[in-house]
Amino acid sequence: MNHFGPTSTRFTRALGVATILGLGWLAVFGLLLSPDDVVQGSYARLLYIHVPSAWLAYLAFGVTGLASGAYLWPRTRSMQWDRIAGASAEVGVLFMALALVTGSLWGKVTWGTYWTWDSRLTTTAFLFVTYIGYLAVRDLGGSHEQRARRSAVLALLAVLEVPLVHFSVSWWRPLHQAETIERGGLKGLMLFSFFVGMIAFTLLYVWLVMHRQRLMMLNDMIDDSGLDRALAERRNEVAP
Amino acid sequence: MLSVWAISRLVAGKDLRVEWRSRVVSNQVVPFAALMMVMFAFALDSDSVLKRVAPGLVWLAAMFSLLVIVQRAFAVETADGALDALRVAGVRGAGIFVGKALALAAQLAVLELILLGAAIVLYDTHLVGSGIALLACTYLTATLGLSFVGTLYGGLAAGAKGRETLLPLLMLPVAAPVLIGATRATEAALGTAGATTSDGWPWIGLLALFAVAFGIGGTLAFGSLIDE
Amino acid sequence: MLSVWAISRLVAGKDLRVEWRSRVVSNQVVPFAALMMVMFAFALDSDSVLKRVAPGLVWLAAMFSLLVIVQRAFAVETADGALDALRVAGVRGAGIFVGKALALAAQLAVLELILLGAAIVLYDTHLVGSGIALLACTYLTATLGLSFVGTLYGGLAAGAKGRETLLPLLMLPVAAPVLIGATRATEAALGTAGATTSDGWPWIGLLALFAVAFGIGGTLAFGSLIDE
Amino acid sequence: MEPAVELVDVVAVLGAFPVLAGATLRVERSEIVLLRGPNGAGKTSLLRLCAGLLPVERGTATVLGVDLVHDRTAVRTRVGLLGHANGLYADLTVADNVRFWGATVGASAEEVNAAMERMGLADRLADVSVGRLSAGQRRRTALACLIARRAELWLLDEPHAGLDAAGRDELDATLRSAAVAGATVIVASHELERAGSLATRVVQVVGGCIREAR
Amino acid sequence: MEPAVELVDVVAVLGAFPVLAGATLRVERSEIVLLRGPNGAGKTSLLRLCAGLLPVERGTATVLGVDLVHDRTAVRTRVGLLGHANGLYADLTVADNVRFWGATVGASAEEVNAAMERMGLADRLADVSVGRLSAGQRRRTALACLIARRAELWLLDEPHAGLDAAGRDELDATLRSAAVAGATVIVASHELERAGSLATRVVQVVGGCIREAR
Ligand code: HEM
Ligand SMILES: Nc1ncnc2c1ncn2[C@@H]1O[C@H](COP(=O)(O)OP(=O)(O)OP(=O)(O)O)[C@@H](O)[C@H]1O
Ligand SMILES: Nc1ncnc2c1ncn2[C@@H]1O[C@H](COP(=O)(O)OP(=O)(O)OP(=O)(O)O)[C@@H](O)[C@H]1O
Ligand SMILES: [Mg+2]
Ligand SMILES: [Mg+2]
Repeated sequence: MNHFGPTSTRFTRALGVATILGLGWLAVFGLLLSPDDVVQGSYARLLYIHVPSAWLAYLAFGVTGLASGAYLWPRTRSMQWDRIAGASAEVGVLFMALALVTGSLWGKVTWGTYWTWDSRLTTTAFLFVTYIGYLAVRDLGGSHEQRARRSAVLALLAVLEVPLVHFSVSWWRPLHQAETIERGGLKGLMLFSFFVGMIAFTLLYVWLVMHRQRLMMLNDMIDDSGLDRALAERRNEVAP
Repeated sequence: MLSVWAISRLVAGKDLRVEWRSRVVSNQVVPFAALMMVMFAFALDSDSVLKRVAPGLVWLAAMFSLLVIVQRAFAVETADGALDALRVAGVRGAGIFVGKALALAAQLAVLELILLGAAIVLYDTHLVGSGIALLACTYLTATLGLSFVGTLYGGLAAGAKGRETLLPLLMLPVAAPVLIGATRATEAALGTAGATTSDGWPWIGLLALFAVAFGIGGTLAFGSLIDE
Repeated sequence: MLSVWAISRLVAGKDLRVEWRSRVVSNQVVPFAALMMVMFAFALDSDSVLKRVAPGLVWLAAMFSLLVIVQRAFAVETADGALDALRVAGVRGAGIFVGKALALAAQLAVLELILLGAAIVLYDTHLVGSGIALLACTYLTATLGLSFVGTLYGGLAAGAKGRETLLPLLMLPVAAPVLIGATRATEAALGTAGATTSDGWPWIGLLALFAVAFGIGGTLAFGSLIDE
Repeated sequence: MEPAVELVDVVAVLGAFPVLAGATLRVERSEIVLLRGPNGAGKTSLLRLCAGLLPVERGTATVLGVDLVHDRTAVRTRVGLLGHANGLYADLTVADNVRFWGATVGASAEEVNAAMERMGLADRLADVSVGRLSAGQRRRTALACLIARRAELWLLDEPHAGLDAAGRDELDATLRSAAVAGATVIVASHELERAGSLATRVVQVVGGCIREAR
Repeated sequence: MEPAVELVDVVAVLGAFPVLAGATLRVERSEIVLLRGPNGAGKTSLLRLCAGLLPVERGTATVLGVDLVHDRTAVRTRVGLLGHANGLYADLTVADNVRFWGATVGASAEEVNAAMERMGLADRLADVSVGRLSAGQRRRTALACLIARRAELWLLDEPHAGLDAAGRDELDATLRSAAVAGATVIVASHELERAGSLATRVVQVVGGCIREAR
C-alpha cells in the first residue's frame, strides 16, 4: 500500500529519458567522435566527465546556498527550500567525488601521480569535506525546523569556499590546468563534445535533485504521520 | 534589555574570569602548543626543511590549540546547562557570539605570540625589519578570523552528540584558508624561501575578508545556531 | 568477583557498543583524521618534502586522532559519574584498563588502516613487497603502544579540571617514542629516503618494548591512578 | 489582564517523540501552580516550552502575552527557569555566578546581595568556587541566581530536591512573596505534600496532556 | 556478628576542607539508617567514605568487616552506592545499562530483568537510550542497576529525589525487603517524613560530625 505516491511525475520521467539519452550522446561523442588530443592522446577524453562534474558540483553548492538563503529570508521561508538545499548538497557531494576520482585517474596518467599538493586539488578536497560536514549537521537530529535553520546558516558560509576553489589556481603553486575553457582553449568537435557533456550532466543533476528532494519530502511526511500515531500512543499513557 | 555590546562585554569578562580562576589555557594549552612544535620538529627531522616550513607549523599549531581552547570554552557552557540558562536569560545570540569570540581571541593572541617566539628561536628563523608590520597585520587578522570561526562552530557543535569529534570535522576545512593565508603572509614577512614582503599583502586581504565574513555571519546567525 | 579478563571483556564490549550506537568515531574521527593528512600536506607544501615525511605524517595524524578518541572514551565515563560507579562496583583498575585499551586499539586499528591507505594514495608512496611484514608488525605494536598510553593518561586526566587540555599535555610527550619508532619503521618498510627493511626491525623492538612496558605498567597502576 | 500562560492543544516533539501531546493550560497572573504527574509525563518539557526553549510543533502558546509560535525569544528576558541542571560555572565563585546571572538582566549589586542573603550564601560560601559546593549548596546558588533575575514568570523544576529543611521553607516563602508581588509561579514537583500546600492550584500532567486536578 | 559500619572519629578532607570532622557512627546489620542534616553537613561525603571512594584521613573506619584505612578497595564489590549522579551511559539503552552494571557482579539475566521490572522499566523503556529519558526515568534506571547489584550494604544519596509517587513506594518496599533479607541500608535524605518512616534509626549530621537523633 502506498499512501504517498511515487517520486516521479510525467515530467521527471521525461527528464530521466532525456538524461539517459544525453549520457548516451556524450558516450558517442566523447568516446568515438571527438579527436585525440595532440599532447594527451585519448586520455583527454576524461575532460568530458571531469570538468562537467566539477562545474555541476559548484552549481549544486550554489543552489544549496540560494535555497538556504530563501529559507532564511522570512518572506520566502518554506521547508521546500530546505529540502532543495539538502538534495542539491547531496548531489553536489556526489559530483565533487566524481571530479576528484576522475581527476585522480587523469593525474595518474598525465602527471604520473594520483594526487599532488596543488592548490586547486587541495581546495577541492576542503570543499568536499566541508559539504560532508554540512550533511553531518543535517543528520544531527532535532526537529525539521531546527535542521533547516542550522544547515541553512552553514550552507551560506560554506558556499564562500567555491570561489576560493575556482580562483585558487591563479594564487599559488599551480600545476592543475588554469582556465582553459573560458579562454577558448577547446576547439571544434572537442568543444562540442564538452557541451554535450555539460548538457547531459546538467540534466542528470536536475533529475537527481528532483527525485531526492521529493524523497525527502516523503520522508518528512512519514515522520509527520508517525507523529500522529505516536501522539495517539502517548495520550493513552495512563496515570498509575 | 541589555545592548548586544553590553552582553558581549559581560560574556567576555565571564570567560576571561573563568580562565583566570582555572588557569587551564595558561597552564595546559600553552605547553601543549609548545610541545606540538617540538613534535613537528621530531616528525620532520631535518634542519633545512624545518626552517622552510616553520611559518606553516606555527599556524598549524595555533589551529590545533584553537580547537582545544574552543572545546574547553564550550565545555564550560554545557557542563551544567549554562548555555540553556543563557538562552532563557534572553541573552541574545549575537552577544554570546561576540563575547565568546573576543575572549577566545584574547587567549589565542597570547598563545600565538608564544608560538611565534618559539618558532623564531627553535627553528632559527629571522625577522626582517620591513616584515614586522606585515607580521603584525597577519597576526591580528588571522587571530580574529580563527576566533570567529572557532566560536561559530563551537556553538554549533556544543549541543550535539559526540561534540568532541564533530567540532574538528566542521572547523578544520573552513579554517584552512586562514591557515594558508597566514602561512603565506608569515613566509613573506620572514622572507622564507625567498618570498618578499610585497608577496604577503594580498594574503592579508584574504584574511581580513575572512574575519569580516565570519564576524558578521556569526553575529547574525549564532542565535539560531544554538537554539533548538 | 569476576576475573580481570572477564571484566576486560565486559568493559571492552561496553565501549564498542557505545561506539556502535553512537557512531562517533566512524562518522567523525575518520573524516577528521583524513582531513588532518590534507592539512599537513598543505602546511608543508612541497611534493618532494611530502613524500619524504609521509610516514611521519601518518603517525602524527594517528596520534592526534588517538587524542580525540581517548577524550571521547573517557567523556563517556565521566559525563554521569560512571567511572565512580565502576570503582564502587569493585571493578578492578586492571580490568578497566585492559578493557578500555582493547576497545581503543580496535578503533585505532581501523583508523590507521585508513590513514595508511590514504598516505599511500595521497602522498604517492609505494609499498615494496618485503616491507609488508615490517609494516604489519609496526602497525600492530604501535597501535597497542598508543592504546595503552592513551588509556593510561586518559584515565589520569579523566577526573581532573580542564581535562580537555590536560590530556594532550600529558600524553603527547610520552607517546613521542612511539611516533619516532613507528615513523622510522614505516620509512624502512616503504623504502623512504633510501632506508632498507633491515633498518626497520630494531625499531619494532623499541615499539614492542614500549607496548609491553605500558601494558604492564598500566595494568598494575591504573587502579591507583583513577582512585582519588 | 491577559493570562500569564495560555496553551491550547500544544504538541512538542523531541527527536520523533511527542513529549507534549496536546496540552491545554491556562495560568492567571499571581497564581502558584503545581504540576504533578508520573515520571516521563512531560512536566519538564512543559516548563521548557513556556521558557521558549522547546519549539511548539502544533497548537498555540502564549506566554506573558508573547506568541511562542512566532517568536520564542521575545519572552525570555521575562521568565526565569530553574531546570534539573543548575546552569552554574563551576570555576567561578558563588558570588561571581549570582552577579553574572543578575547582570544579564541588569540587576543591581544590592539585588544580587539580597538574593544571596536570602538563600544563606552571603557569608562563608560567597567566595567559594561552585565546584567545591555540596549538591544542596549548588541548588541554593542556582535559586539565588533565579531570584536575582526578578522574573515575571517563575518556572521551577523540582526546586525542593536537594534543599535542606531551612532552605525549603525559605524557598516557599520566596515564591509566596513573589506571587504576592504579582509574579506567576509554576512548579513541577513530586513532593506533593510540600508543594501542594504551597500551590494555589494543582494540575496533573499525564502522557503529555494536562488534566486539572482538585 | 560485626556491625555493618563502624566509624570512630573519622576525619576526611577534600582539597584542604575537612568534609568529615570526627564522625563516629555504628550501624548494625539489617538496619535502615536515615542521615539528615543541613546542606553541606557531610552526608554525601560520609556515604562516599563508606563506599571506599573517599580516603580516611584520621580515625578508624570498618565497613562490612573491612578496614578502610588499610584497603579501601576490598569493600567495594559488596556495597552499592547511588550518588547524586546516576552513573549511566547515555548512548546505551536502559536494558544495556542494567545488564552491564549487573554483569560487573555477575548477576544473571533473570536478576537483571527482575530489577528492571521492579522499577517499571521492563516494557516500553527497556530499549530506549538513556539519553532520551526524563530525569526521573534515569533515576529509576540507576536504581534498577543498584538493585541488580545485590549489595550487602546499600548507600543511597537522596534516592527519592526525582521519583514519582509510585516510584517512591516501590523504592521504599525494595529497601525494606532488602533489609529484611539481611542487607544494611543507609539513606541520606532531606525528605524527612518519607525517609523518616522508612528508617529504623535517624542520625543527624552537622558540620562533618554525627549526632544521634531520636
Ligand atoms: C584529483 C585531481 C583533480 C582535481 C581534484 C581536479 C579538480 C578540478 C576542478 C574543481 C575543476 C573546476 C575548476 C573551475 O573551473 O573552477 C577542474 C577543471 C579542470 N580540470 Fe581538473 N582536477 C584534477 C585533475 C586534473 C587533471 C589531471 C587534469 C588534466 C591534466 C585536469 C584538467 C582539468 C581541466 C582542463 C579543467 C577545466 C579548466 C577550466 O577551463 O576551467 N584536472 N578540475
Ligand atoms: N571538592 C570539594 N572541595 C572542597 N570542599 C568540598 C568539595 N566538595 C564538597 N565540599 C564541601 O564539603 C562539605 C560537605 O559536602 P557534602 O556533599 O558531603 O554535603 P551534604 O551533606 O551531602 O550536603 P547536601 O545536603 O547539600 O547534599 C560542604 O560544605 C562542601 O562545601
Ligand atoms: N531527547 C529526547 N528525545 C526523545 N524523547 C525524550 C527526550 N527527552 C525526554 N524524552 C521523553 O519525553 C518524555 C517527557 O519527558 P519530561 O522530561 O518532560 O518528563 P517529566 O515529566 O519531567 O519527568 P520526570 O518526572 O521524570 O522529570 C519522557 O517520556 C521522555 O522519555
Ligand atoms: Mg522532569
Ligand atoms: Mg549531598
